[in-house]
Amino acid sequence: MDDEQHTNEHDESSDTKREEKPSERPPAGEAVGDAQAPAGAPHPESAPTPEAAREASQQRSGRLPESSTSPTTPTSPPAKEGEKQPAAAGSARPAGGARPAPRGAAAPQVPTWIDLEELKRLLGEGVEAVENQWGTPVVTVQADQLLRIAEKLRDDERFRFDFLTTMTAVDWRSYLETVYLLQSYEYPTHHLTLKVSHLDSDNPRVPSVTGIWEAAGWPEREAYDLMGIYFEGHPDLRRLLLPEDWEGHPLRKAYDYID
Amino acid sequence: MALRTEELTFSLGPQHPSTHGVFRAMVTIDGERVVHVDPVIGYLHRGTEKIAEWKTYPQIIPYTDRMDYLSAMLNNYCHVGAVEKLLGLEIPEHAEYIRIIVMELNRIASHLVWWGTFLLDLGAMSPFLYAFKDRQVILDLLEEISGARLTYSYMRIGGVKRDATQEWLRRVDDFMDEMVKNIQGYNNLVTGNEIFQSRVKNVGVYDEAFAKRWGLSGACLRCTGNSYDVRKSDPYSLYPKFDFEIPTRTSGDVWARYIIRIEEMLQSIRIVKQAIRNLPDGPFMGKAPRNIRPPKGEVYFHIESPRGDMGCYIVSDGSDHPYRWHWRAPEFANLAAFPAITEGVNIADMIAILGAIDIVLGGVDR
Amino acid sequence: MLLNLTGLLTAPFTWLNLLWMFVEVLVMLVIILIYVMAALYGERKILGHIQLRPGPNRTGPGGVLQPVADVIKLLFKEDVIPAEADVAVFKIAPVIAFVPSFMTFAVAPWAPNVLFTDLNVGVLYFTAVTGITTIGIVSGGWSSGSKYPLLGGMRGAAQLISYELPLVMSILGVVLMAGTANMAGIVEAQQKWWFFFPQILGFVAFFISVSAEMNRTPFDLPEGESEIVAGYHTEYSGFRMALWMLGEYTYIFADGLLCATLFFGGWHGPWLPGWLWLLIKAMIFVFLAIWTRGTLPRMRSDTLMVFAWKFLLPLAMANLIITALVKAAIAGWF
Amino acid sequence: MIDFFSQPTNLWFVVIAFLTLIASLGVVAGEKVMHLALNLGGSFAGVAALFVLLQSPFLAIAQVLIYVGAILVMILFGLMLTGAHATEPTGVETGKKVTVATAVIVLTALTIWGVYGSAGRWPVVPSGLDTSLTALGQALYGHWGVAFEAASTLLLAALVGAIVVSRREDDEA
Repeated sequence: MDDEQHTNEHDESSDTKREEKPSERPPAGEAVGDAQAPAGAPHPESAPTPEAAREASQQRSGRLPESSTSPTTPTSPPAKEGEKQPAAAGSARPAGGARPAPRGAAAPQVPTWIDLEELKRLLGEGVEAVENQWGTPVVTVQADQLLRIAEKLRDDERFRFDFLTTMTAVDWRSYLETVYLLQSYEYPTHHLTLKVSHLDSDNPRVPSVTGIWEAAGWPEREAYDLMGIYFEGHPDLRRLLLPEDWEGHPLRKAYDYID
Repeated sequence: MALRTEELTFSLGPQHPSTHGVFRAMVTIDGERVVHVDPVIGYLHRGTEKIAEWKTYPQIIPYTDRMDYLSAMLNNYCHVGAVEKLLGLEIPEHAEYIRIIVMELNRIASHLVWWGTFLLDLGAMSPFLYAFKDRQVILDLLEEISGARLTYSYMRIGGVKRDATQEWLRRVDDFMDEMVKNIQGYNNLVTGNEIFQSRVKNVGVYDEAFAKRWGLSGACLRCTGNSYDVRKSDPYSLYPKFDFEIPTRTSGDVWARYIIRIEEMLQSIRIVKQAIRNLPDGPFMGKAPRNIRPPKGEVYFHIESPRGDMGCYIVSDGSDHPYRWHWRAPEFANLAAFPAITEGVNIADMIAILGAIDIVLGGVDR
Repeated sequence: MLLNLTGLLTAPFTWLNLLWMFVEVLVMLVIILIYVMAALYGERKILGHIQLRPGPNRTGPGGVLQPVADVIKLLFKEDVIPAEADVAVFKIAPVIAFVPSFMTFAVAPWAPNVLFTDLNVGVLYFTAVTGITTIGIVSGGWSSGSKYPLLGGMRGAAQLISYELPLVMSILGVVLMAGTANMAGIVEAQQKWWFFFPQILGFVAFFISVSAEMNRTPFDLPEGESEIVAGYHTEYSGFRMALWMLGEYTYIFADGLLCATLFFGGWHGPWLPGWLWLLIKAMIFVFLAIWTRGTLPRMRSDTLMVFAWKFLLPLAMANLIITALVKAAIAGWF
Repeated sequence: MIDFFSQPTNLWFVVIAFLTLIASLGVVAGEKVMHLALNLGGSFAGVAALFVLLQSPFLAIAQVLIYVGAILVMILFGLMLTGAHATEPTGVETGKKVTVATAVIVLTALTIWGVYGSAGRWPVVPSGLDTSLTALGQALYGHWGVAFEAASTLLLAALVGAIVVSRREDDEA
């Protein structure tokens, strides 16, 4: 199954014809299952991803992002980074795909607009972690609960997060993470960062939030383009900034950008 | 009477007089009516977000200049402000006042370019040159203080690059008086014109719910009656100390966006004049560490750019360069709604709507 | 001096007469070429002053040689014909567009008895010939094998059809007042007062529709730069482009002559010779056309149509009816 | 025949008629619809020039104003709206071509027979007729008033009919 998905993925990255998109994508349930790993737990690198298949497609695409599961073959960019600052290198690349150590240790604790425990209670199940980052609550949720929580955040009287300022993704080397920066037109000082973490680097799939915020359309396309994340249910998932025949996803940390 | 006619698909841009750079749209038309628009962007994509991951925090400043090149000061501030928020730096009031002066000057310059090019889109040649004449004065002033006409790189983490002289402040003040008169002249030349009004009124209308769904900001949002402006709604810098208003309209058409931007220029002039009058003494550079290594964590800092809500999202891993650096360009979000606004309009209206969004492709593509 | 072209046509067919015809046409062509150069220079200078800039000032004293340089540049440019173009039509289209503009000068009354042809229905001839240009524009737009010119050609056709009617209607008011469609006869009928005053409604309709016929701002939709790049002549370059421009500027002159003849008393005026008066009046019209270009934005195609059919045409027709009624009343009175 | 060409008008007539015929041939024999339309314009203009030679400038101008300025432009406009079809060859079958050619030959023969065969039977309009606008107006609205109005009504009916027909097609689609 995974093998098949894998080939699909690379076919899709070069294929931009809109109408063929939805049918080619595997059912949502399978993909979300990968991302359902509990927070902090090692990334499911035990997922049966045959090395052979990856290498085969790597040769085909030429610039496939280095997988986190092959730490023995570091690519050149991280090596450069390491030379420049050995001290920071360790934290920049969390080992084994674990979430980086609790962040914000040195950061000033600005109070957020809502008590984090209460926020967790209000959002219900599916919340993996809640943090305070410079006064902004950062909520990490499970992929399969994303749509429910997003809708709640948009519609609930307490939140009214009807303004998706932007949506982006972060490559934590062993896994990917999508980040939704929320704001409210009604309470403009309220910010909230919604995250779906621990996405499989080889086949990252997240439900698209375009049905909740239409503003997500282009940012999701951008994240698909530059990070290679598949947004299930996106009406028009094509490359946005790069040419249609571009190979690879440049914002991945392991992207080999030397031509 | 609905006649059956053949649809025609053509490529508007990237080399087209009204796409302000390298925007391209695949437009399907039926006669003069736009059936479908598919924007194609990325011609100016330079991978700024990727580059930023390899640069130290101060090194990123010049790259922000080159994104939305019409509001480089504000881009500088957005990045610098985000880093300062990460570091928890205190900025001297004097520096913050000078920042506000240059940012508002830059906002006026940006709106002037918009005004000129928008009218060029509508087929009026002369306003473009009027606008650029006034903009040139502002660019000269900004060049004098920063050393560059467009790519200022004037902000520093902790302050600004150079202090403003009294003479410079006096000239800015004088020009602001002149600018008020010039804007009156613009209104006489264009705003009351019958043909102009017939081109912009009731064109590209959408309501507040639409604007919210698409995450619009700036004049594109305020034309629907919402008064969301980061300077007032989620204040940053020293804006709460200033007395200014956020112009809004409720008609939601191109005309509303036009009037709002004209009025915003006047409000910016007010801010600049207040800042010059109340400028406190003090250093122009705060106590910033020489080696900038923010603590681990992530921060989102947003400001009001001439085009809307501009934000910078930084994920720091504790090193001297960001682990991930993402830019929220307001024109990117505003442009995303373009196909939805233009469906079914006239070709000429489509151009007017595109012009009223106020896109800068350097910002859209990043 | 009666330069009568129809006279020459029916006169004995001799080589001398044939030579005379060519000489007359050649003289007129040279005059028009000189005018077009002056108009190009004038337009740039006037627009420059409107737009707070000097305009051309490098080539020759005050930049007067700029149009010469432009023409030379155009003539030496590579002649590009798009691969998709229909070559024959592409080549002939600018000619079809330009020749009628030149033909209009045949009926221009410069002074009593100084005109090429004393046509009985001179005014109608003028409007009829003008209509041929549309075919040039449409076929030029079509034959380029490109989409923007196609759109420009379509816009041109729609616009010219719409504005031809109010134009003719507004002219008919004048014809009715003068009791003749002869250009010289209309001028002579304005001995006492210009038709501008009694025909003010007609003049408004005439001026607007004639601006639309000229494809000038605010009616420059067929070449609306910000929308369809350069409209019907997007793909043209070099000499053929020069022909398009020549046609456009010649029309401004011709329409200026028509306007002066119909509404401003043609050659009538004190002190100066008649032909100079006509020239001055025509040049004021040319200046007005340039002025509007520097001031006004472009109209939208649908408002343009609505404006032509719902405002200008009724206005011109009302003017015609009022003129007819007043004339009948006066005729009955006396 | 010698004295036919001694008159300059006749020489012009031959030249213009020849050009008009070439243009008309182009209408029949051309490949692309757009070329046919342009050739049609040429033949219209040629006919207008013949009217000039016949000392009827008003008719010539009406010919240009209506046929070239209005009808032909409408045809071209329609061609452009239909887009691709204007660029493609018309592709008329040979059978139809033969039929049309036969009809044309028969009609031409009939016309020639009509003109020369009936010589002297019909009144010849005297030359030097008053072609001024006043005379024309009086003839149209006075003597021929009823016929003129009848023709107008017919044209109006045709116009309305055309719209009705095109609408019905539209509803079916």
